[in-house]
Amino acid sequence: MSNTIIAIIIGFLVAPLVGGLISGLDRIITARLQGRIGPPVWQAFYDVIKLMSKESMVVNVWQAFCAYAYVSAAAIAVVLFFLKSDLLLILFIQAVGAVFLVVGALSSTSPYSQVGAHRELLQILAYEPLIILVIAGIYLETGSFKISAIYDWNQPLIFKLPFLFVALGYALTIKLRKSPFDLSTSHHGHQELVKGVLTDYSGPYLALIEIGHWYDVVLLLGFCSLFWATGAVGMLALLALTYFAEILIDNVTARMTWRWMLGYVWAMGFTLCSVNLIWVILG
Amino acid sequence: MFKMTPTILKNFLTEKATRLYPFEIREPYAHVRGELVNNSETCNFCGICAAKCPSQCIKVDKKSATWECEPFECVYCGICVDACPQESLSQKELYRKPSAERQHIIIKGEIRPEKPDAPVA
Amino acid sequence: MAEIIFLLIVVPFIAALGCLLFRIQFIRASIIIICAGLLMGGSLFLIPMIPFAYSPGSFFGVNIHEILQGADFLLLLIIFYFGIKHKNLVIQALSIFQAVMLGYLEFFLSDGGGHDVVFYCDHLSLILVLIICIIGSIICLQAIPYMKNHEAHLKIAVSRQPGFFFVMLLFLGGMNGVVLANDMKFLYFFFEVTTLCSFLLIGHDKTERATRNAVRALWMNSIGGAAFVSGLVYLYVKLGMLDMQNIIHTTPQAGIIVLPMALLCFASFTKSAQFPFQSWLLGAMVAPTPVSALLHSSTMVKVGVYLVLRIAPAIQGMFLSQCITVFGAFTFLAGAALAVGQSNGKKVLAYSTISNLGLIFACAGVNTSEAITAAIILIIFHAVSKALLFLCVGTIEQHIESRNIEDMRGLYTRMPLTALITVMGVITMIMPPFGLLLGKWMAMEAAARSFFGIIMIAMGSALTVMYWARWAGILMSDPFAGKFKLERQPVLTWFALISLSLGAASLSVVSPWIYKLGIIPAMGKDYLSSYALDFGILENSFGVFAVLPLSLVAVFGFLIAVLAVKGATRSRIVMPYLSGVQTSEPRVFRGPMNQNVIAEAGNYYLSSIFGETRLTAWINIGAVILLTLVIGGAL
Amino acid sequence: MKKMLGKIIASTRMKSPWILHFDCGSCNGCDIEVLACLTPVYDIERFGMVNVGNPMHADILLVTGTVNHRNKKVLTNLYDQMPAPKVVIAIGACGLSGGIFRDAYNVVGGVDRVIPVDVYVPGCPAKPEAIIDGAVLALKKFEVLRQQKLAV
Amino acid sequence: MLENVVSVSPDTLAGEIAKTKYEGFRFVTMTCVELDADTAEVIYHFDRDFTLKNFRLKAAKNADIPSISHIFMAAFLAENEIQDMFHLKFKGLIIDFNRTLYFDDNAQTAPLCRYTVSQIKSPEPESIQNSGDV
Amino acid sequence: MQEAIQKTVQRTTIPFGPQHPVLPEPVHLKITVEDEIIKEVVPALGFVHRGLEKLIDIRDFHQMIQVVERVCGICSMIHAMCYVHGIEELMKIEVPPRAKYLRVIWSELHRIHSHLLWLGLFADSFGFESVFMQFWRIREKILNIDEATTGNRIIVSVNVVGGVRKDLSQDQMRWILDELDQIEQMTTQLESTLFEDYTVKKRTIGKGLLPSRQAVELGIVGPTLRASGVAQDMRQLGYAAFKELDFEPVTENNCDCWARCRVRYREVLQSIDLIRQAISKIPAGEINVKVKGRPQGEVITRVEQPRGELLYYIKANGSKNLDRLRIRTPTFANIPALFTMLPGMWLSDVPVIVLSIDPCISCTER
Repeated sequence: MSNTIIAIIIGFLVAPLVGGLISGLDRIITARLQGRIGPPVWQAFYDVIKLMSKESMVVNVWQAFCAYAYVSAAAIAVVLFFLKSDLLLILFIQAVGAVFLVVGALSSTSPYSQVGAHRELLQILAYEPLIILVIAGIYLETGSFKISAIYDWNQPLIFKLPFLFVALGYALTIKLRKSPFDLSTSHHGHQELVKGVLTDYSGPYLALIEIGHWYDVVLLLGFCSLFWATGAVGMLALLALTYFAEILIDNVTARMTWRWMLGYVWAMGFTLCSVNLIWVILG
Repeated sequence: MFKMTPTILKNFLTEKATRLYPFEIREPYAHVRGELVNNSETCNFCGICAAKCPSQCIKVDKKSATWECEPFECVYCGICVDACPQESLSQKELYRKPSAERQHIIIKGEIRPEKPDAPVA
Repeated sequence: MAEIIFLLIVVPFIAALGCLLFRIQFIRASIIIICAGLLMGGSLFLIPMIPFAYSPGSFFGVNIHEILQGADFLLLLIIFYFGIKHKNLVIQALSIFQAVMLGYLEFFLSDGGGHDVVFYCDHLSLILVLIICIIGSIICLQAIPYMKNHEAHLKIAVSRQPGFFFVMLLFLGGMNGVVLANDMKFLYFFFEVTTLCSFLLIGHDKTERATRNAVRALWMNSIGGAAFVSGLVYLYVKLGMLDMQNIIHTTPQAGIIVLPMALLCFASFTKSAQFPFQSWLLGAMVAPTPVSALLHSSTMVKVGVYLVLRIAPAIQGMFLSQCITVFGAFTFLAGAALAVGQSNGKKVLAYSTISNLGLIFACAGVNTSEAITAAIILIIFHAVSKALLFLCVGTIEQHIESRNIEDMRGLYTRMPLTALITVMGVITMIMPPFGLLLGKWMAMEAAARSFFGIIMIAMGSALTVMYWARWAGILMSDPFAGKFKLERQPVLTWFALISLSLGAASLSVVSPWIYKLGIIPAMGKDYLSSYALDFGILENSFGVFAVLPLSLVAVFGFLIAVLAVKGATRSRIVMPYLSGVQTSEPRVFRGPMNQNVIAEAGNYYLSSIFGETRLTAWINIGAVILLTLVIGGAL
Repeated sequence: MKKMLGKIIASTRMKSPWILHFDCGSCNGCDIEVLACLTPVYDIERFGMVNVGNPMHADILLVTGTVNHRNKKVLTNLYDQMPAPKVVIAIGACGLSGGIFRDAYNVVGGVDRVIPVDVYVPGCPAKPEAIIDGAVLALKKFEVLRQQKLAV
Repeated sequence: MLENVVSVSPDTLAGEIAKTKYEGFRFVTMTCVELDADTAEVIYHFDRDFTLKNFRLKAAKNADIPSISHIFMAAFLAENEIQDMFHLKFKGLIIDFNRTLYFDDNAQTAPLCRYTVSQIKSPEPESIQNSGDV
Repeated sequence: MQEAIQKTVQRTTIPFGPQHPVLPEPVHLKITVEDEIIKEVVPALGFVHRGLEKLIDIRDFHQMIQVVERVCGICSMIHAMCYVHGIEELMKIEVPPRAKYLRVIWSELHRIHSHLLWLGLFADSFGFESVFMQFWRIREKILNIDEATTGNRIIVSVNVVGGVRKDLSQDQMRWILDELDQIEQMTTQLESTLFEDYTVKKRTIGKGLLPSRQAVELGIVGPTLRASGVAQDMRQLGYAAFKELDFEPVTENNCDCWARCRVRYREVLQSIDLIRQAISKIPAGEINVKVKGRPQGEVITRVEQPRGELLYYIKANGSKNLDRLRIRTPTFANIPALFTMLPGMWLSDVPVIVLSIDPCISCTER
């Protein structure tokens, strides 16, 4: 029981802090890659606290509902992850957040957030099947959807599921809103959709969404960590490498269009998944 | 797909291009056209600067010996400095500092006896 | 026993006749309400009785089997008549074929019947009966105000409602017959009754389009009927009996029953409008919305999956079963893909129904304990949620005179409660901890070992999210300050909408106990119960779904979000971002030539990818190939 | 407690001012200097400043250029869409007064003819250094606004 | 100085321009100069191999000028601009902004006319007091 | 109830600008899209219109130099140069040769700075932030040169009627050459990214096609025209000292955004080369001549701006103030191209295609 409570606390409170820190590091490393100095490490927290203290301003009060629903779903998903629950269930709960983000964006009549919402849906369309297949692959290998069982598996999954890890990388890039997939909204506001789904959120509600994004980052890195669950050092190294690769890809690619994204991610992702799944089923 | 990688990795590993501006201020280049100043000692209020100024931000009243300038209208072209026969006008090498209020510069000099050979615009 | 069967099957027939005879609105409404009450009560009374088998010898002194024979041929005659009336050769040919096969079965093979148990009710039947009686009744109640409006709108002088409700109630009886029948000849009769009811209801409006679609539904379902009766003949020839329970549980040799089972599956596919027979269900959307809700989403199309679930234990481990998985998963994906390309609300619902039925078929094909559980859960919750959504669309349609999703933009400001209930319905379709998602979760975990199955289910699931989320989103798409006026609706409409939405939500919370009390017995001795139930958490060896805790968290989160909305009503309302050229009207910006332009926003229907005309042909080809695989695998 | 919270908020506000840049009829000279602030050599992200490009997210409105009859309304629209507390920085001679164009027929004048301006950054065009100075001055304005709010 | 100047009248304009297009000239731009209270002069500039060819059209201000935008699509912007600035009217303009290319309702019309008085449609709104004096 | 008419393709109307982060300049495009495919584009101008052609009434022809410099801050020097060429032609002033060379140097520096700026913004328009940062980093070197040699980073104010205001010393020229070497090295480093990178090629190749015949018919000018394979560069007219320098107009035949990017990239290198030539050939002597009298008559001058052909029509009547000043900027000529390039493209291509003509709305509207 005490373990459960600790896990809930970690998931609920520590995860966003870690997520915020990762965003801060992300911004610094991006700046360094561009020859700049970049913001302080704690910048993400400054931003969120500032947004929290701003005037509450909405286009449609329904946005408030959606922002809260998004952040709660993201938080619950992370808490469940720390409770070592069912992977597929966690994915579905995470999807609730994604859907509420879309619904919230659709509730504004601005074409920017409307188009952003539809692109976000297309992104969900691109990454969700991949994550499901990755989870299915993990199940085929370990015989369980439960994280507790997966963490107890005797060897790093990445040796058996390398292609699925790459496929998860696509999902990660889309979900972290990194170039070339920062279609629905982008971290820097130089996009044809201004801020896409986030266009009409402001102040505290934007802060909530940012916190929800931190939870998402932690959750996705958690998914990656499953691939090297045998040792803390290996896991951290894998996560650091993966995240650095994400930042690198963000900085060496142009933003693409959703048509390309659907085609590319489905073609590449499904091929990679199929190859790996067949390998696991036969092997 | 990763053609940019060498460049950004080089950026990552070498020194940053950033000037730490408010903390380290770079030495300005010579003859940079910055803030316009008028030396009330040497100004003879001839009004050439006012006549030449493309932005027409300078007003000179010869009779009362006032030289007025709207610094927020000045475009820092330096025409007045070039034209000033007394070399009374000059430009600092730094820009005028931002301010929270509107500014208006009035320089009052002594009313001098008019010289017969003073250039008039 | 007999009373219950009488109540469930015969009373609706009598009430139906009553509707036809008494042409006064008030009396008709009373009859419907009383019948609905009786059905709901009767279905609840059924709960403590099961399982039971019952074989009435006679009905008011006449041998029940003779009645059946007579009714069977009468039915086929009626169908043949409609075939002639609408000059449709396929219907004529199929009805003659069925009559010949039936005649062969009745007069040459069998000796008049009476050896098999006629009615058998176990938990699976019970679940279906509950769905039919409760949801069906609610829909019939909602139909009373709906049809009144409907006829007022169409400006029909002589009311056609008696005929309408006659068929509706008749259908309820027929449906109960299907799920309760054990003797497959009875099953076949009720199966055909539902076909005929569906035909009559689709063509109810008597427009050219309605007639055309009704005829299409009839001939497609007749194919199913023909397959069904062929299966019966084959079974009888090989086994000499038509007792469902017997056939399933005392399978002599697997090889013998594969073909008839495949034929029954084929019949199921047509009934459940799986590809390539989806077009009749889409055409059926011309019918008044209660019809779509009752027949074409929550009950009749469930007959197909019910049948396959019934025979699932018999085909466990067969190649046929695997084929059904792939076929079902394919339908799930294809239906979802086509739904993405639709802007017509009812068509989206229709494709979504097809898609979900496909998922249930896939589960039945996977045929493990988890999969069957998933299938039953999906049947229950799909019936509730989909009926709710159909009724919502019907209500909205009568209000805004369009069933196009685009026209529902910002419906919240016009019909706040209906819009909220619709959003609620959508949320129960796609989000945890609601039942459908629970079912989908189980389905995915069960299907994870089927390579093609999981890939198609994964893609279909993402597509499903896409078309639902955008619909829910645009209902709220209008700036408003939080104050609204409740729209006016008839009491029965509110009753139907609110009871269904509350039902969808609250049933989900108790789904672990539904599982324990209803589904485990329904799976019977053929499957081991898989999930352990602990604190409302469903857990098995490889997965866990914390239904009750998550529901509590969801309720808590909902309360917080509602409070947030209350808080947000105090914030400053601004115009949406329109690049700085917005005007005081929320959707209008000042465009070129100093003119005000409406910033329209359209959903993405991706017609270049998911367009109906573009995809249907390919999907049909794929489905035909897979169907050939199903039947060919059986041979 | 409340005081401490206020201090935290004040300090984060100083550390994360998001800017919205609106080119209100400038000759592009000041515009590109504003953009240059974002680039490696000046890198105002050091102070947490990012160009968010959306009034709903912004704290500081950077206006370059003269106000004319057509974009006057746009400017007020954008200003209205910003959540409080907000400050406005007018940049360049045109933004301050209309600059060299102030006598032209379609020019209304400086930004302060339409919306209240908190900081004036002179220059034609204003140098990035001056813009950074202006932003620093604007941050002080946030503190003033907070004090005012407390006083009320 | 201006070379290759051909004078045209509103009647011969379209023919000349079409001929010029046929000869392979590129449309450069149009310039309008106000001559006096009643007449303005529109100069059409064309270019071929770095040589300019100019057509001068003297037009009465109150009469419509035939548009050449159906011959050279690119001319529509210049014609719209002249409509705005000189209050002339081009007939047959393919995309007609109707004198709203540059100006809002409350702005001055025909500002580049010296001889005819330009009017202001609505009075200037009161300017907001500066609040930057904290 | 009748079956609602099936509308599977829905229109979305997007107000693009005047405030838009990708298009920093205030131009408004009303874009109608269906499933993100553009169906219709209608522009609205006038957000930057100041009416500076009218300022001739209250500023004399000398002061107008500073005014026309501020038509556009990015290519200010070239505007002023075009204007003073016109005045000099009217007043029949022969500019000293050194001044001509200095004008070439500064105008080419401006071209490099404008093109580098554009290359950065262009990369930003398809979301390639690090390329944007890199180009703007390079561009700072040019601004340093400007600041050190003329006293201002962007609006250099070096032109006067009869010559230039500032001179370059030998040391400065050597320093400029050093800096140019670095700029060249840093720019060529990015060549493979801009033209061979898969993602960039996906976003630029085949976007905004403008076949050469259509381009000429629409009167397109500058790099946009040259990217359609037409070798037309106003510098071939030989104004300033260009007739003594050796260069060929840069052309590309792809007719799309990729080609436009390529033309501008190669022009950066070309301009670096031109500056080197100018510095090696620059004669000693005066940098300006005294001007007396007032202009009279009509003149058209054309120079090549970074964005294309710039045309000044000046009509003077012998008084202090000019009679009519007409500025036809390259963007004004290039805007009609958008009408043919945008429809049929995707919404995400809007910034790429709009930027590909290097729009300078401030120029267009004056």
